[in-house]
Amino acid sequence: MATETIVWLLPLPPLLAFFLIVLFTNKSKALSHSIGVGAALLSFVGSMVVFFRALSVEHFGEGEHIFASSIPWLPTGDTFLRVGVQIDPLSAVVLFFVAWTILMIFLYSVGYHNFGQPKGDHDHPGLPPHGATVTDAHGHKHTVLSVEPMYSRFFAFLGLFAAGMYTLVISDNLLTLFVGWEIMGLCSYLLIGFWYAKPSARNAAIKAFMTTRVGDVFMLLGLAYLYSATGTLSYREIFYNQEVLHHLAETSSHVFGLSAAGLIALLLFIGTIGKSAQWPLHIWLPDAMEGPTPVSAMIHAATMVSAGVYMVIRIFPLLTADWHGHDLTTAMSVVAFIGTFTAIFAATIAVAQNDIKKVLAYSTISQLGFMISALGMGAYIAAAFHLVTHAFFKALLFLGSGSVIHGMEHGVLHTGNHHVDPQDMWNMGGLRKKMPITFWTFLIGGFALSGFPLVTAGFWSKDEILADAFAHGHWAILITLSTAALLTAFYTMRQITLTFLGEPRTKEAEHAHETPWTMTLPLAVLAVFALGYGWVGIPEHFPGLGGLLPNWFHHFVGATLLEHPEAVEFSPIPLGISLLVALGGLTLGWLVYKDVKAGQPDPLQKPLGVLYPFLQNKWYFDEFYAFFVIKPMTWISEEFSYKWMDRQLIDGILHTVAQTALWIGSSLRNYFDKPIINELLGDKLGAYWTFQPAGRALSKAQTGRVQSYLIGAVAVFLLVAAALYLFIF
Amino acid sequence: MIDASQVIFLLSAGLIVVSAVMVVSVRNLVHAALWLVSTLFGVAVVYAVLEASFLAVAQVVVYIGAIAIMFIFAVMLTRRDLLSKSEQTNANWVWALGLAAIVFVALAFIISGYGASLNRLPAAMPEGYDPISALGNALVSPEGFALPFEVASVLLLAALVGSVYVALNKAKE
Amino acid sequence: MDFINTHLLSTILFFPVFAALVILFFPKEQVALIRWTALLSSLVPFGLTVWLWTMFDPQAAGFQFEEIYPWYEAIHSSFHLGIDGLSLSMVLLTTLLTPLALLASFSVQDKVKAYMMLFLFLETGMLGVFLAMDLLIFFVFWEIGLVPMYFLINQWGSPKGEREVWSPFGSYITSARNYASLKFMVYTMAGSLGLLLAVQMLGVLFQTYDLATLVAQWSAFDGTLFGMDASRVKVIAFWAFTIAFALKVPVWPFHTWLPDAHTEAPTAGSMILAGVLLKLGAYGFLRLVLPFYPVEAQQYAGWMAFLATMAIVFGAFASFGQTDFKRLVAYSSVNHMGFVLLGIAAAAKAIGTPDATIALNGAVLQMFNHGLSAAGMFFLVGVIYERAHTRDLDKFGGLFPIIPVYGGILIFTSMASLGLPGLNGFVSEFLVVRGSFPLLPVFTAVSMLGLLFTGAYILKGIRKVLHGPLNEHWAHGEHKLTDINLREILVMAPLMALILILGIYPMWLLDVINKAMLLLFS
Amino acid sequence: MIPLSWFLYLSAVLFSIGLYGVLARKNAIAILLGVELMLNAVNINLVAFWRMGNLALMTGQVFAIIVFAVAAAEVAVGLSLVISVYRRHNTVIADELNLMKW
Repeated sequence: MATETIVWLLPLPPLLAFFLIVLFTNKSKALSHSIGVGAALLSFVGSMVVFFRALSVEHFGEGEHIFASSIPWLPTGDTFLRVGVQIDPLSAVVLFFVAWTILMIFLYSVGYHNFGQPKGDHDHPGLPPHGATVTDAHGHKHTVLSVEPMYSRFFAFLGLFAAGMYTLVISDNLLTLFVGWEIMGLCSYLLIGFWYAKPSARNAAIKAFMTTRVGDVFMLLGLAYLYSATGTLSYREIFYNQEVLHHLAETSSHVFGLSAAGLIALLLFIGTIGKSAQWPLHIWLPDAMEGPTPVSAMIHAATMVSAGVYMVIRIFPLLTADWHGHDLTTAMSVVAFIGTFTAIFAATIAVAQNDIKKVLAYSTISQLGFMISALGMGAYIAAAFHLVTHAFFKALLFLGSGSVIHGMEHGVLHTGNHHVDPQDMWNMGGLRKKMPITFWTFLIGGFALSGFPLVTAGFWSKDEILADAFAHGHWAILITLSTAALLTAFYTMRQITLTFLGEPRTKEAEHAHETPWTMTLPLAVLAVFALGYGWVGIPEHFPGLGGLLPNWFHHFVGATLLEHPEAVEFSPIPLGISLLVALGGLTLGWLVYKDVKAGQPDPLQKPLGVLYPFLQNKWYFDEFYAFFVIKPMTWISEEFSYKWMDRQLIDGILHTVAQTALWIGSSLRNYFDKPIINELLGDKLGAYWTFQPAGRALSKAQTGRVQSYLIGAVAVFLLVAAALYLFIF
Repeated sequence: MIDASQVIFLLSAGLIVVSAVMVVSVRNLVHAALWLVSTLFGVAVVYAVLEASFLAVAQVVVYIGAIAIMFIFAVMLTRRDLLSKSEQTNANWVWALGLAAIVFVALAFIISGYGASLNRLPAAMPEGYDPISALGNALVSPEGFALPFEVASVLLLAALVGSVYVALNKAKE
Repeated sequence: MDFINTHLLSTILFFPVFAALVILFFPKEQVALIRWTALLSSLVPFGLTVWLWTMFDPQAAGFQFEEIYPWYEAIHSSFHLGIDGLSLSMVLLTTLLTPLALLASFSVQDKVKAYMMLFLFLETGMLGVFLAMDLLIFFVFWEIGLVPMYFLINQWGSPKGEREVWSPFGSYITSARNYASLKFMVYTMAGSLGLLLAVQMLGVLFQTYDLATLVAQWSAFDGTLFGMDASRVKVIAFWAFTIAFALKVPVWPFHTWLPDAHTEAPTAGSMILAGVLLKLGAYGFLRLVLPFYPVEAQQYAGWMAFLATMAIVFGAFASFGQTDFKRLVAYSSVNHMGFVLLGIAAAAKAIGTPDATIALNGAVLQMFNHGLSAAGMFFLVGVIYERAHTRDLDKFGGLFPIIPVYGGILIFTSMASLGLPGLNGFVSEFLVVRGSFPLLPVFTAVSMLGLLFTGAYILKGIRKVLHGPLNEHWAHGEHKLTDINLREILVMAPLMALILILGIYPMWLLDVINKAMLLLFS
Repeated sequence: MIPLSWFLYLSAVLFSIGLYGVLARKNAIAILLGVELMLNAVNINLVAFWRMGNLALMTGQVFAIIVFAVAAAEVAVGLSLVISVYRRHNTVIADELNLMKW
């Protein structure tokens, strides 16, 4: 099959799986997950074929050396808007990690939703399963995990989500990228609100959708601007066309002194702020943890939030259109500022979270901030590299945390104490013995996130960002990101220590249990990538290791850009910083939390003082938005627009007109019609004196007999005929 | 000079007029209906005189055979009045007589007004001309009167259904 | 066959009336017979329209399948029918929605015969507007559609509703369906007054009502009239036309009849009202205002865009502020039709340019798309109203497990209404935004606020009905809700299929629209 | 050979007699009898004009036949009405059926 055909077909299996499951197989759990996983596998195989074919093409990414194909989609006057698919080096590497993580998440979901377990005793659709009571051979009753009541639906949604992500990756233009982007938005809404009967999940779903939609409408505006300025939305025709870019950079947008290119890039970037949960639109992502864990992994690591960064990487030529390699342009500074601030801001919040998934959520926000920051400084390769490695190790961490929670739920069902929150890290401890596979893989993921030197992928990618910041002299960014990296290592170690090390702090943790193979296998596979993927991007001048392996990632992805970016010169200073913050943070985390006993408060609480509740409450951003955005908007909707403007102002004017007319009418009636016309002219003159007597007299003619009428008729006829004869003919 | 056909015509005209007068004047309705039969027979003779043979036969078969008989049946079904020997004309009969007379005078006046042109005599039938087949063709050919003919048949059907419906004895009432 | 070939448009136009007359002779107890006759006979115009579609040549300029009969020769009006890509797509929408609305009306129990007959008359009224090529005929059909709709709302509207009529002189409570039907009637009639005057002026001036001739002569006209300069007269006539159509669209601030009428109308009435009747106004803009008054439209494009933006933004806000499900959907129509007008305003600003063509494509496609999704939404509201006898969002909650199929369909249709890419609404909204952004950047940017709130109210609807803890009231006993039944699914299925098809491959429709726009406005 | 005017006078006489019957008779059936007479008068005219005019034009005869059909229909409906009325009101006297009286 031609590679282009395969590329076209990539989103199809999961999409078909969605329709098949929704329409036909939703009653059968086994059939549904077979279709779902099978579809993911098909797309995975296709993606791998495409990826390895891409590797075998020489000078892949330069000029026409890509896989591309397009069709006309929308007629626009005399021209067509064409849409199509394209695989260039950037989309190839993204496709690679997307395919892997999606497949792993599909597989993981089978175990996570307790396939094969009995139906729950009191489970309802829309609520997480509560467990089922079974009687074993000896007559003892056990409470075990029960299967998710909406199991099939979950796979349908995952399928649609995967279809959206594949669409986004293979697009050759921003419009279909936006299509995939929004389909994922819908799926994230559906999946976060998967347990929709929980008010918290329901609200989180709406929050996610609406917050990202804020970004999306700006992005749509950006698309419209870009399209009207260039007449196309295709990557090739805009981002790989110096003339167009130059023209856009020269044109003023009349807004804040930005060039057209800068404004478009910023408008599109606002879409990313929403989608990748950057400050100030980050608020949805932590709440999105209400969804089942595979969803969190899917949305927060592998696909959706990555899509935001992917888009900025795509529009990088536009963002940097009027950049000459030295001082950052306004647009770039904005991007860099948002990214850097988000990185540190989210890291501080993560330090004070107790929920195992919330820590990861803030960590994701923070890591995405790293990438955005890198893009803002012009570090294209570093951002792309971190995007890929992060996707692997963050998916691993999320799935690992899901495994932990699953194990804890086992313990909760065993003790029957449902007040114990299986997600609270303070209820855990000592799980390394109970769940060894989960522990080791989580450890790998955590170390990758912290940037543990040399062996983990996270080290290489994060180091590259810091090196870029150093090389171009962005000191503020360098310091901030280093601090954020230190915090990252610290809270990661805090999480690992609290969860896995030490002694169990609750009975539930003692009875936790390792999860089935469908869950641990994905962990193991992702762990391999979390370690190994860094090796494809080792800088050439790195002492000792540099040059052993070629810096494949840099060469391959670098070919995506028109001007291949230069690798930054090696310097020991950022490397030293990297080592220091990673190892320092990890050590610190271990030291602070290694001896935490059950019931003991967070050791940080005392030294941080009032700062601790401030961090724990996420800098009070939710409250800020509730008061300054949601409340006024609700007021405008309910009171101003509807009650005041429509009901009172507009309808009031109408009713006033109507009542005035009524008043005029009733006055005429009461003071003219009734006394003069009706009574005087009508009743007296007309009716009483004239018509009534006449009527009475004439009524005698109404005999009711047919023949007398007939006689009258014949007589009149004769008269008329005679008259006609006499006077006319 | 009076030829044979004129004799026949005058005889039948006399029959028609006398019977018609009897139809509208006798008290017994059965008799009136029988006088109608006689009138219609006279008319059939007139048709024959006019060489409209099909109509003459149809007049006998349809009018006398069906319609007049139907009248007799109806008269017998409403028997109470059949037995009544009271006055059979209403209070306005003088007016009616006057009007009928005026109508006759007016018609006669109009007819006489045409004068000599009405003294025209019938032309002889052309050789080989068959008025019955001509009538048949006229009734069924699309250039002729097929559509009115069909409409008339629909009318008959409607009348049939309608009269059955109207006369139906609704047991529940 | 020959007859149908040469009289295709009049057959489509008058078949519903013919069917209504047949139904007139059915005994009124034979409810099933009446329903099925109405449904099957409304499928005939649909089938003929599909046939028409296959024979239609989008490349050809001018009108096709023209039919012309003498009608009112004394004032030079003739019964002139014709079709181009614009009217064809609207006719398709009308003939598609009417059978669905009739199928949706199978649950109507009261005065079925009159209901079905009115509905078929309504179809002819709407089709007449789209097919008329004579200004007077256009006006006649424009008014005809009003009467059946009035009775549908007044007689078959929700019987219990009450409406507070507020004015500075005091307020009182009245029957909601009377209020709504009267408001609908009076509003439209008020707009028609100016329209009628302007139409008469044109007819008297040029001794013809033929659209094509009038367009040519009127734009060339520059004498004096009524002692006024031609340009002045044109401005006045422009506003007469614009207000009449703006009332029907409806454009802020003339929109307040819409939530009342939509809310009180019977389900199928709302479907047609939102699906087709609103399009009459937008169609009037495209067929009459832009060709007749290109200069004036350009001059006042900013104002039109302002009103459109207000409709988009405040429609969305007001929709979000509702607790009545149907009213929420009704306000969403204001919001969506605002995009149609925004596209038209943008096109008016720079008629003939590629941007304008894109905006017009978007506007027409949005008309079609809104017809599908709004009809679907109203129907779904009707489905749940028939079961629960309430539309109060606060009384629902967590119904998804009880009515899963309904829930899925509701989410799907809501997403179409929200403009989710991959479904139809997105394509048209994108085209409108794309077309109007370069011409009216500020208004387009502000209208994005409306787009944002579109999401808010759609999600509010889903949240209040389907999600959240289950309201046990609906789960057991006599109030137990039943899931959507087969007939209702059959109503939704064609709509959903078209929503999906138009979202993924809009070319088949957009191509016809695009060519029509190019031929009309360049 | 009979001139046209004879038929016309005969028809006029018959028509007038029929008219008198319709106007004067009390019994509804008798009224219908009068109507029959009038119809026959008309038919005589039609046939006579056919005979005196162009023989190839069959309009006169065809008309007469259609009058036959109309007469049959009229009698059928009329008599059924009479019977129906008789059942309800137990009378066929036209004067007594004056429900329409003011």
